[in-house]
Amino acid sequence: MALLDVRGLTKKFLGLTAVDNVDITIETGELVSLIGPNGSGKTTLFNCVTGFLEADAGHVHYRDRDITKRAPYEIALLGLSRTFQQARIYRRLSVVENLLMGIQQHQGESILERVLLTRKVRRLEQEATERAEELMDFVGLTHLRDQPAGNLSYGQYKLLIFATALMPDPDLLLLDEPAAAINPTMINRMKEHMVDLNRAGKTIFFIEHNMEVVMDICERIIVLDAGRKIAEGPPDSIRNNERCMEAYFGR
Amino acid sequence: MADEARILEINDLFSGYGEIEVLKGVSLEIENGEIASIIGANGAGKSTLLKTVFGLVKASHGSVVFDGQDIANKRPTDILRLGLSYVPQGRCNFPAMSVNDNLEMGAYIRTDKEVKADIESMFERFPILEARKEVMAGNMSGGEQQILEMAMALLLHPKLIMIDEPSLGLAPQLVELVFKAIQRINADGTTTVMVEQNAKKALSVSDHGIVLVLGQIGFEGTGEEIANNEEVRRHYLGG
Amino acid sequence: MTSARNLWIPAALSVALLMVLIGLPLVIENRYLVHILIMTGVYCALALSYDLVVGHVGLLSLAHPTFFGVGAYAAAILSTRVASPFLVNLVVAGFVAAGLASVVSFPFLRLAGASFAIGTLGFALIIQLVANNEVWLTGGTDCTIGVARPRLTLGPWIDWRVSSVSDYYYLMLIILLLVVVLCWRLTTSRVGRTFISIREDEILAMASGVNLLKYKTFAFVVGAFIAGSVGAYYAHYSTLACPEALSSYMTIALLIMLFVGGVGRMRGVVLGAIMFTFVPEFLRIAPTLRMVIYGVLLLLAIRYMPEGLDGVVTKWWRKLPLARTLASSGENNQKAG
Amino acid sequence: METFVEQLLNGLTLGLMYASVAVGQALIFGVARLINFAHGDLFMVGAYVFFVAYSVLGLPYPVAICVSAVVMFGFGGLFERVIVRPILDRPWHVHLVATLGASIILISAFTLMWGSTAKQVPTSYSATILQVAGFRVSLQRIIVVVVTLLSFLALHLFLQKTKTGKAMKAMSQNREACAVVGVDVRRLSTLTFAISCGLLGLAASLVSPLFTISPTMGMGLTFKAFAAVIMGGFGQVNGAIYGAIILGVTEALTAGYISSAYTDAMAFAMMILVLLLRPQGLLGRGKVGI
Repeated sequence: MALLDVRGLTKKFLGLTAVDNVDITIETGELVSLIGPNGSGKTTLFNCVTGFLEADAGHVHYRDRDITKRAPYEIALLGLSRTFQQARIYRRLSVVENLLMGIQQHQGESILERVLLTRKVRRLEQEATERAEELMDFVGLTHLRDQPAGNLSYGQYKLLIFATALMPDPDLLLLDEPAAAINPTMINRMKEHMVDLNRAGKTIFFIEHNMEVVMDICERIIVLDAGRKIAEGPPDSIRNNERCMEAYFGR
Repeated sequence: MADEARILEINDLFSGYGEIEVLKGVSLEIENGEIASIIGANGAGKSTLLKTVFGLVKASHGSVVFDGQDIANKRPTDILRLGLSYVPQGRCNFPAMSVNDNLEMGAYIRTDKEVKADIESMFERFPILEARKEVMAGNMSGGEQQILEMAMALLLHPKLIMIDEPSLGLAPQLVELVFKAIQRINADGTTTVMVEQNAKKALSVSDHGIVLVLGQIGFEGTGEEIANNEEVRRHYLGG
Repeated sequence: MTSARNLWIPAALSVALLMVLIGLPLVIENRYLVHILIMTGVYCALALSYDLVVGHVGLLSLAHPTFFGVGAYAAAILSTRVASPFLVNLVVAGFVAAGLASVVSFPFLRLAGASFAIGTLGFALIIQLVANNEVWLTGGTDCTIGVARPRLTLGPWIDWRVSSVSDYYYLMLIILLLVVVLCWRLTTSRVGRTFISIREDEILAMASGVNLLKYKTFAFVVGAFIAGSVGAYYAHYSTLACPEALSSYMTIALLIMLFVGGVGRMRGVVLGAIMFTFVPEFLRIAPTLRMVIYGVLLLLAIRYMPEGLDGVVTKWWRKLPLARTLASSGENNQKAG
Repeated sequence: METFVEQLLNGLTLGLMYASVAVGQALIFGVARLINFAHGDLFMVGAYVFFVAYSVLGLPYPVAICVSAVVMFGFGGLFERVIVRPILDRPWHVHLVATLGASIILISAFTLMWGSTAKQVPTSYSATILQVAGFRVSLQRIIVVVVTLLSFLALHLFLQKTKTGKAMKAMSQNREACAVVGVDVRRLSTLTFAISCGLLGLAASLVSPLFTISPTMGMGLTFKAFAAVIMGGFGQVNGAIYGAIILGVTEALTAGYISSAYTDAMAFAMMILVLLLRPQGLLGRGKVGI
């Protein structure tokens, strides 16, 4: 059974169809990207899947569970982590605090336990801190540990967002333009991180404009245009698909 | 007096948002009467460049000379009066006002009596708007709204018009319509600078192509040169 | 890792401060001054609980004094009608306020920002009306009077009849300590981190698994519980409960304490509460003129000190040579550890 | 029947008083995205300006009305420059706290100047009772209804027909587009405060002869007007007027038939009801981010 199964998803805004009857299936362990021109409905699709928008029609299943009408926090707690295109981050908090924010109730302790700081919570807290240190090390931000996130460069910013999304140890990672607006060296690092994670068993589904990234690392690419899925397949088949190239780059 | 041939000269321009610097020393010249296209990856600073020129984003360093006057960090109102109009990315009209009222708002800074006649001439120029005169702008299609926004900008008879992503989110036929309109505007004597994701299409109608890479000019040439440049093709035109 | 040395300094300072606070009534002869100290304590506790809601979760409630007033009335009514003991009243008043808060949070917390503020203001006005008009319950403008003096008994060991001003002072000190510990626990634990994530970016918080409604309700209700209990203490101290306890002036006073002191910072809020109650007593200004001055101070603080007095003090502190030595020794410890 | 019609007229005058505050709040929210918690207190200031002009200086009634409107026009502009402008770019909760601070300054300053006791400013029209279609009606009430409605009509025409008025409407629809077409956002914000306070001065001098005036009258008004603004849909000027009239009439009928103690509770209940049923307000479109 697929990890993520989107069936007939449709979302309209004021009469404009942003996502039009889209079917997507992601299997465990895949590294899939979603591409398409601006305004083709990629982010809207992500928002519908993660519960930030309510779809007008269609269903989203995650691990056989219907999550179509679930609240965003419930979906997050099921092990589905996402990032935002606008590079959302707690700018006033430090790097390590940002990472710790990534784990909210993923370990299922109650408010009371959290207030009382029971032994269980202290152990979880210790684990979270260790994990934060590990991830800082992974993306190479350890030297900026106590810096406010607002002081980071844009590339470091993106790495921090990426690492924060990994904090709850999600099964499925939805990334909205992880490599956008960062310099080529950073792009290469991001690519490596994504491939490493994927090899380690994480399923990644991401939106990206940078074709190089997409073509290099993906096994499968899904193309949206004007809200519809117009193609799907390995990089080569997309590169040779006349319709895709036209939609994306014009004639 | 400035060089007649150059309408816009940007010299070593730096700008950004708060602590994030987006433009890192952009120098650029736009010739009078040309169509120039700025292309580049998301976040390369294309929109920021236009916003900085128009005074919506503060320039931290560098100069912007328009028609012989330094306009860096001037207010949009003053820049408009000098004859530089700007059509931002996304929908930039008044959705709950009629097309006619929107056009009047486009001419907001004008105080002369010719506004009414000019609006009529816009209707002649873009018949698609005349049919929609009393329709709320928000109820029109994306392409129609884009044309309305360009018409609003043109009411000030600008010497230079800057358009950010005219084809954003438009269906192919509408993209065609909008690019035709841009070519008409240029043919009527308005220098045009546009930022486009649809790079191939944009370059095909441009005299001048500029590729922005991470806040700096990466490549520059005629539209054709840019479209045929191996490296540009590979990175931004998809081979 | 925080080094042991870094923890010693604040711990020692806290103990010293506590000793001073315990010793104060022994030194101060003037009973009026002790009364002012008590009021400072009341305002500190209220402001801390208010800051939990406003400063940490970012919910701008305008009904906080309402919970204080409701607690005061609950204790006053209980004490005068059924003669229940102080400790029972303290807890029941807290629960009455918390219950009311959870009822109104149902419609209000679904409203975004400003609508929430306006809704809570309306709620505050209604409770004022009830206090003024339902004479059978509250005594109306004549107040509920004759609240008993607290008597705390614990088996045969303790029998404390609170009667003198310094007795009340120590009682307040105990309550304030409890409130400080609770607020400190809440804001520095994982719950506090969740609060801050909500304040800083609701959307991001949701994406990382925060149930916004649950945590907002929790903060609002806990804040109301503390306010209600403090209200009960106040009723037992002043031996009455009047509609003034619910007035909008209280809301403004609390906002001044928070925003002048430093919103979202416990130290700042305490500083603000002390500024607000203690300093003007020495200036001896007419209350109305005082409000004008407060208003102007509030506007100036908002404009020129976005981080409040605490932000300014912290900045100065960091420039002091002593602080630099401490900070660098801390860093060294960190590197070693 | 007679009392019903009387209550209805009372409700209408009350509603128009709320509307004069609510219209200003809606206009200010639309143009400056600012929630003004001192707007009711600005009404109070208008009432005292009228009191000084009419009772203290002894100016003729129509002149006193004009004086109040003009003084308040200036005061509104000044208020924007001194209190609002410096914090306009800050988040909404800062707006709220700052305008609450301004509110407390106004209340306390006027208490210092004029004392806290309520004042009455009767005009000769207050006592004049007319027989209209068999009903006894105070002339002052008729003046209130007619002149206030005319002032709203003037405002409506200003917003529909003049360039500045259209720009104010445009600001509530798309602020970026306004900057792009060259609207001077700051000047417009000052002007909006001036106009809405001018309206307050006018309304306060019309209504004051019917009610008492006191320094603390503003806070309740602010809240009622907010209820009206919320009911009408944030930033919708017409919606605010309808909301205010509904509130006024409901209140008058509650006072007449149920209990005079809980008229304020009625306003509150209506607001909550509207918010729960239609979060975007009666005339609101889509979601409002605030």
